[in-house]
Amino acid sequence: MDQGPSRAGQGRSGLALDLYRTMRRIRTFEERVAELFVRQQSAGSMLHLSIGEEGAAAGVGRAMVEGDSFTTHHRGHGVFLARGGDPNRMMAEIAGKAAGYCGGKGGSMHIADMALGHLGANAIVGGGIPAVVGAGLSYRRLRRPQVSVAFFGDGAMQQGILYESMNMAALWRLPVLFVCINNQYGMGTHIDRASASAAWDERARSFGLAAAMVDGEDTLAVYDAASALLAGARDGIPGYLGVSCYRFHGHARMDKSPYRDAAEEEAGRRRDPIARMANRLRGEFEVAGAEIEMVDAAAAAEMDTAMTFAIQAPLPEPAAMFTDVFAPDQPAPRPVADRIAAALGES
Amino acid sequence: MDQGPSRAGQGRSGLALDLYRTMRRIRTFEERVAELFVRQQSAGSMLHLSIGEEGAAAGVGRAMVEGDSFTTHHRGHGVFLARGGDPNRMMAEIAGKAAGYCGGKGGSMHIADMALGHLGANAIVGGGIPAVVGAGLSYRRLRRPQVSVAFFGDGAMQQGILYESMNMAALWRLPVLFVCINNQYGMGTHIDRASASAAWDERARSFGLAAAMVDGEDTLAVYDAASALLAGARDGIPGYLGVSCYRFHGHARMDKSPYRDAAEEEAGRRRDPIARMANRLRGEFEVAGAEIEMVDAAAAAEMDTAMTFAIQAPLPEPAAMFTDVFAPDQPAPRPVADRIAAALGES
Amino acid sequence: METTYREALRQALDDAMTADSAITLLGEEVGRYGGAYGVTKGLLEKFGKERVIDAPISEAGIVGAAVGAAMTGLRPVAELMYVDFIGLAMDQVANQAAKIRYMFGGQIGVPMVLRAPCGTGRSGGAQHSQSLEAWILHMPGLRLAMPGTVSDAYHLLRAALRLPDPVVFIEHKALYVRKGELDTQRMDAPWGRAIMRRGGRDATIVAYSRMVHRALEAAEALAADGISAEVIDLRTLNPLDMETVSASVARTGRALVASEGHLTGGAAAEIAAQIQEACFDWLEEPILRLAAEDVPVPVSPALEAASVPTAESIARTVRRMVHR
Amino acid sequence: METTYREALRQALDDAMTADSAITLLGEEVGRYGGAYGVTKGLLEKFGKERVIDAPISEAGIVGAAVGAAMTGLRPVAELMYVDFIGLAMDQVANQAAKIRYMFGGQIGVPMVLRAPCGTGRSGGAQHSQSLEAWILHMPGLRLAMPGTVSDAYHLLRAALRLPDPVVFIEHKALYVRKGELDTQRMDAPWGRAIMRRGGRDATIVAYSRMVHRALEAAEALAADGISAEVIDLRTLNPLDMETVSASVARTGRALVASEGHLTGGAAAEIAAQIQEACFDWLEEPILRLAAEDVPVPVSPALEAASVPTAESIARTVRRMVHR
Ligand SMILES: Cc1ncc(C[n+]2csc(CCOP(=O)(O)OP(=O)(O)O)c2C)c(N)n1
Ligand SMILES: Cc1ncc(C[n+]2csc(CCOP(=O)(O)OP(=O)(O)O)c2C)c(N)n1
Ligand SMILES: [Mg+2]
Ligand SMILES: [Mg+2]
Repeated sequence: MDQGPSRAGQGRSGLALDLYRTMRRIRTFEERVAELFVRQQSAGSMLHLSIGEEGAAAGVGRAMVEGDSFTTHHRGHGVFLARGGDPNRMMAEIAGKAAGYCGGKGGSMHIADMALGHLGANAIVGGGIPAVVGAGLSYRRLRRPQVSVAFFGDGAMQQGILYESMNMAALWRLPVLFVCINNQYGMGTHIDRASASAAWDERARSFGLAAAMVDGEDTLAVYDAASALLAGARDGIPGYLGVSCYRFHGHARMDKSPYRDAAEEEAGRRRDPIARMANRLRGEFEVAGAEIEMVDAAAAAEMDTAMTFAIQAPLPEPAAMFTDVFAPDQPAPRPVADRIAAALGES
Repeated sequence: MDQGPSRAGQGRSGLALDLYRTMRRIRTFEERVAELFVRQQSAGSMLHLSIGEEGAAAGVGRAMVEGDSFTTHHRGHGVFLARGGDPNRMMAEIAGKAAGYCGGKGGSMHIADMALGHLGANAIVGGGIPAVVGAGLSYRRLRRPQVSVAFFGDGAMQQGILYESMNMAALWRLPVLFVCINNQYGMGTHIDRASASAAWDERARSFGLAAAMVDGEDTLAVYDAASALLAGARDGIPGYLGVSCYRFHGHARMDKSPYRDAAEEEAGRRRDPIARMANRLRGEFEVAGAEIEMVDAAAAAEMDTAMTFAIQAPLPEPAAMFTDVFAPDQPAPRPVADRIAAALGES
Repeated sequence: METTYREALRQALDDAMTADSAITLLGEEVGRYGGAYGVTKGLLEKFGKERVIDAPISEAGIVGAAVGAAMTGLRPVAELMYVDFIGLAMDQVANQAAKIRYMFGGQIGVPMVLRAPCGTGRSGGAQHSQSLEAWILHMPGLRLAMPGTVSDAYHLLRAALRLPDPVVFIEHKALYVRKGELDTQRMDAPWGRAIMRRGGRDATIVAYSRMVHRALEAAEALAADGISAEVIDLRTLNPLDMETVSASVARTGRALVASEGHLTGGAAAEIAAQIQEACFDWLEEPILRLAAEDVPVPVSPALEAASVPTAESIARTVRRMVHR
Repeated sequence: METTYREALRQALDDAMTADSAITLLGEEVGRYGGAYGVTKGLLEKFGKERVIDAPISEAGIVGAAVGAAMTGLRPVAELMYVDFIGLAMDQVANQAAKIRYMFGGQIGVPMVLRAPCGTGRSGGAQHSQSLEAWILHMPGLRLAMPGTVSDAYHLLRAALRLPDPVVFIEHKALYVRKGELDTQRMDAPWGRAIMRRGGRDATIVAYSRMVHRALEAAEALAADGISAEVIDLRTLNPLDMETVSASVARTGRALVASEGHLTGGAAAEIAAQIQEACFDWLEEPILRLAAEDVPVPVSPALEAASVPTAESIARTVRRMVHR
C-alpha cells in the first residue's frame, strides 16, 4: 500500500532504515534546492526548506497509506517526498519549468500531484487546511477507507480557519488528521510571542479531536503517534498531531535569521532527526555503516540528477499563460492584446 | 460609576431588585419591538428578540462599570438597555427614523452609542468580536482602567475570528471579556448540531483565558461570575463567560421555530430569569409584591412611550443618504444622478 | 408551467441531485430549516443528511470544505446565507477555488457552485443587502451567474452544476417570490450567452438579475413616450457575452448599464468600458451607468429604496439620453 | 534628498509616530523582524513594543483589532504582509472598517491605515503577486492610496495618517528599492489629486503605482518616435481625481489606462468608464486598457513578466492608437 520508498527490510529495523532513507532524501533534496537558488536557476527566492523537520515528514508520511490524501503549507517539499513525490518534477517546478508538476505555474509553494493524493501546497498560512475536511466528507460519502491529512506550521495555529476546520471534523466525525509541524518559528516570531501557550493538543482536545504531541527528532515516535491517530481517524475519530522540531535555516532563502542567537541555533540544530536515526541504526538496529553510506550516496546521486534535470528542462511556452484558468473545453480568458487589437479595429 | 438604571437599595437585595428591573425593562422593550413589527412600523423584519436571555444582559451589564465598552451581536437590545441605552432612541432606530441612535441608517442590528461605550451591534456573526481586542490595546496603552466586553451568541463559537481574538487577548494579557450568550440555537440549528461539545469554557482555557460557565436563569450568579472575570480582565487576565439560556421565540420575526417541538419550547420557557428573580425577590429578599408590580408598570409605561416616540418620529431626510460615508469635512461620494447629469452635459 | 424563482432553484437542485449523486449541499440552515429563504426545503428529507449538510456558522470553513470535496469526487453546492458574508470566505473563494486549476498546472479542477443571495429590499442594512458580484468578476478562474428570471434560475443552476469549474451563483432575494414560466426542457439561451429580453431601436439597456425587470418596466414606460428601448439580460457575468451587447449597441447607438452593485468599480464599469471599446464608432451618446449609490446600504426603507436604480430612474435617464 | 521608496515609507511612519502618539503599528513581523520588506525596521527599537506590535498570523484578527483600537483612541497602522491575504480579512475591511461610520449614523470614524504590498516580479505565484485594489475601490467608506514615487510614498502615507477615515494603502513591492527625490516639506500635490508627471499632446496615459514608471518609460520611447504622450499619476484611487484626467484627455483626445490589476472588472474599467462619460465629445479613439491578464499570476518568470503591462506594451499600444 505504501507509496514511499521501498522497504529495506522487515520489522522495526527495516522501518527505521526506511525512515532514515526518506529523511536523507529530503535533506539532500533541500540542499539542492538551496544550490539551485544560489545558481540563480530557481524561480524566485520564496523557497522554504524543511531541513531539520524531516522527522515530521518521514514519520507521518510513512504512517499514511496509498490513497490517503494531504495538503501542505509552503514548507512542504519534505512531506511530498515522503509521500512519493518525484524529485525531478518537483525540482523542475521549483525552477519554473514546463516539466514541473504544475508546468511551472505553481512553483515551490504550490506543488501538487493528484495521482499521489497531494491536494496541494499552499502559500496562504492555513489556506489548505479546510480542504481536508472536504476530502473527509468525500471519503465518508463515497465509502472509501481513506484519511486526509493537513500539514501546517505552528504559525497556522493562530489562523481561525484551523478551528473552523477542527470543529467540523469533530462534529461530523471525519477521517481527518491535522498535523502541526512546530518548528518553533513563524518567520521571525518565536511561538512564545505568537501564542500564550504552546500546549496546542489541549486546543485540539477542546474541539473534540484525539490529540498527541511528539518530539520530531524521534522519527520512530512520530511514526507511532501518527499511526495511532490515523487509525483513529479512519474510524471516525479525527486527530491532531503536534510534531516539534527546529527550523535549521532561515525562513526563506533571503532570511539569515538575525532574530535568533547563535547559541540557540546551535542547540536547535543538534535536534537532528537524521543524525539521531543514524546513531540508532548503527547502535540499536545494528545496521552497517556502509549500508547507511550507500543510502546517503544514492540520495546525493538522485538529487543531483533532479537538479540537473530542472536546470536543463525547457521553460513553459508563452501560450501556457492562458491555459488552465478553466477546463480545456471551456472558454478561455481573452488575452489583453486581442482586446486591444479588437478595439483598434485591427482584428 | 454604573451606567445602568439607578439602584433601588443597598446590598444584595437592592442589587436583585435592580437586576429585576433591568430584565423587566428589556422584556417589555422587546415585546414592544414585536408590536412595532406587527403594526408594520419597524424597518423590516430582521428583528432578533432577546426574550429569555435577560439574565445574561442584566447580570453582565450590571457588573460592568462606566467607561467599559462592548460590542454585541445582532440580538443585542437587551445588553444595550442593561448598559443604559435610551429606549426612545433605540426604538426609533429600529423603526428606521432620524431620531434613532444611528439616524435610521443602522437599524436593530447596528445600534451603537459611543457615549455609553457601545462600540456597536453587528449583523455579521462574530464580526464585532475582534474590536474588543483593539479596545483592550487602547486601554492598556492609554493607561485607562477599562475593560472591553464582546457579547455574542453560541453560533459565533464556530467562527474562526473568535479564536484569533482569544489568542491575541491572552497573548497580550488584555483587559477583555468574551461573553457567549448561549441560547441553545443558531437560527434553526441546535448547538449539538454545530459543535461536537458545548464545554466551551475548555476551548477558552486552552487559549489561555480564565473561563466560567453559568446558568443564565440565575441572574445573580451571572452577575457574580461576570464581576469576578471583569476584575481579572482589569488586571490583565482576559476571560470568557458562557451564559446558558433559552431563546423563547423564533430567530427573527418571521421564524416560527418549526424545528423545535412544543415540549422543548415549554421547558425552555420555564427557564425564565425574570420569573425566577421575582420569586426570589418575594421570598429570599422579602420585597413586597406591590413594589415589583410598580417596576413592571414603570417598564410598561416607559416602553409604551418609546414605541409611540418611534412611531411618531420623522423619517430621515433623503440627503442623509450621502452623509457619514466619510467624515463631514471630507469629500463625500458623488450621487449617481449628478454623474449622469454631468455625462449628459446637463451640469 | 408557472412557478417561482425560489421553486425553480429548488427544482434545479432536486433534478440535478437526482441525476448526479455527487452533488452535495453544504451550508448554514440548508437542511432542517430548508434554507434561510426556503430554497432547499424538502431536499434533506429527500436526499438524506449525507447529501444535505447543515454546517456550523463557519463561512471560510464551509467554502474551504467544499473546495476539498470538489477535488476528491463530490460536486458540492456551498451556500452563503447572504453574499455579504463572502468577505469571511474570500480567501477560500479567490485564492483557493479560483486558482487551484491554474496553480496546479491543470491537474484538477474545482467543480463547485457557491450560491448566495444579494440585493436590497428588506431593510437588512449595510451587511445584509450588498451586491458584491464585482469582486467575483475581477477574479480569474471563477464563473459568475446572476439569473433574473424563473427560467434562468432553473437552467443556469443546472448548467452550473455540469461545469468543471467553480461557479459563483448569485440569486436576488427580492426575486424569490417572483413568478414566471418554466420549461425544464428548454433553456432561453445557452450558458454564457446574453439574451435580448425586449427589442428596441433607440437605446440599449444592459442589465442582469433584478435590474432586468426594472429595465423592462422602464422600457414599457418609454414605449408610451415613443421611445423604443432594447433590453439585454446578461445572465452570466463570466462568461460575459459582449457580442450580444455590442451588436445591440451598434444598432441603437446608445447604452445604459443598470446594476445593483455600487457604482464605482462595479460590474457596470467593465461593461461600459467594453462597450466603448467595441462600439466606439457607433455611439451617439456616452454610455451611462445606473448603479447603487457609493454608500453602505442604509436601513431606513425610503433611503434603502433610493440607493439603487429603479424603473423610474432608468426610464428617466434613457429619456434624457435619447432627447439630448 | 535622494532616498528609496522603502526609506520614505519608514520615514513617514517615523515622523508621524513622533508627531502623533496615538499611531500604533500592528502586523506580522513589523517589530523585531522590521517588516517582511524592511519598511518598519528600527521602529520597534525607537517607539517600543506598545507602539510596534508583532501580531500572530491572524489577518482577520489584526484588522479587526485595528478597527477596535481606532474606535477607542489609537490610530493603528495595520499591515498585511501581502495584499493577497486581504481575503482573510475582507469582512473586517469591508463590512466593519468601511461601514462603521455610516451604520452608526456618523457617531464615530475608524481612523486607521491598512498597509499592504502588491504586484508581480518575485515569482511569488498566484497567492503572492496580486493587485487587488479593485475590491477596495468598489467599497464605499474606504480611501485608497497607491503611491508610485518616493515622494508620494512619504507624503501620501503622512496624509493618510491624518485622515479621519480608513485608508487602504497599497505599496508596490518592486518599488521598495526604487530611488527618488524626497522633500519632506513639499508634497507633489494635495491628497486626493492626480498629477501630470509628463506633459504631452497626442495621448494621455493614466497610471498609478508601478505603472507610472512604465508609462514614463513608454512616453520617453514614444517621444523618440515623435509621439508626445502625457502621463497622469492618479496617486489615490479614492478620492479618484477624474478632473485632472479628463482635462488631459479633453486635450489629447486619446487615453490609455495602465494597471497591474486584472483587466476584467479592474480599476482601469472604472477609469475608462468615467473618461468616456466626461470626454465623450473629445475622444478621437476608444479608450484602451492595458492591465494584468485575466489569469492567476504564474510563477515561471517569463510568464509572470508577460502577464502584466510593460513599458514596451504601453508604447506599442499608444503608437497604434495614435497612428490609426
Ligand atoms: C495568510 C498568510 N499570512 C502570512 C503569510 C506570510 N508568511 C509566510 S510563511 C509565514 C510563517 C509561517 O510560519 P509557520 O506556519 O510556522 O510555518 P513555517 O514557515 O515555520 O514552516 C508567514 C507569516 C502567508 N504566507 N499567509
Ligand atoms: C457571518 C454570518 N453568518 C451567518 C449569518 C446569518 N445568521 C444570522 S443570526 C444567525 C444565528 C446566530 O446564532 P447565535 O450566534 O447563536 O446567535 P442567536 O441568534 O442565537 O442570538 C445566523 C446564522 C450572519 N448574520 N453572519
Ligand atoms: Mg513554524
Ligand atoms: Mg444562539
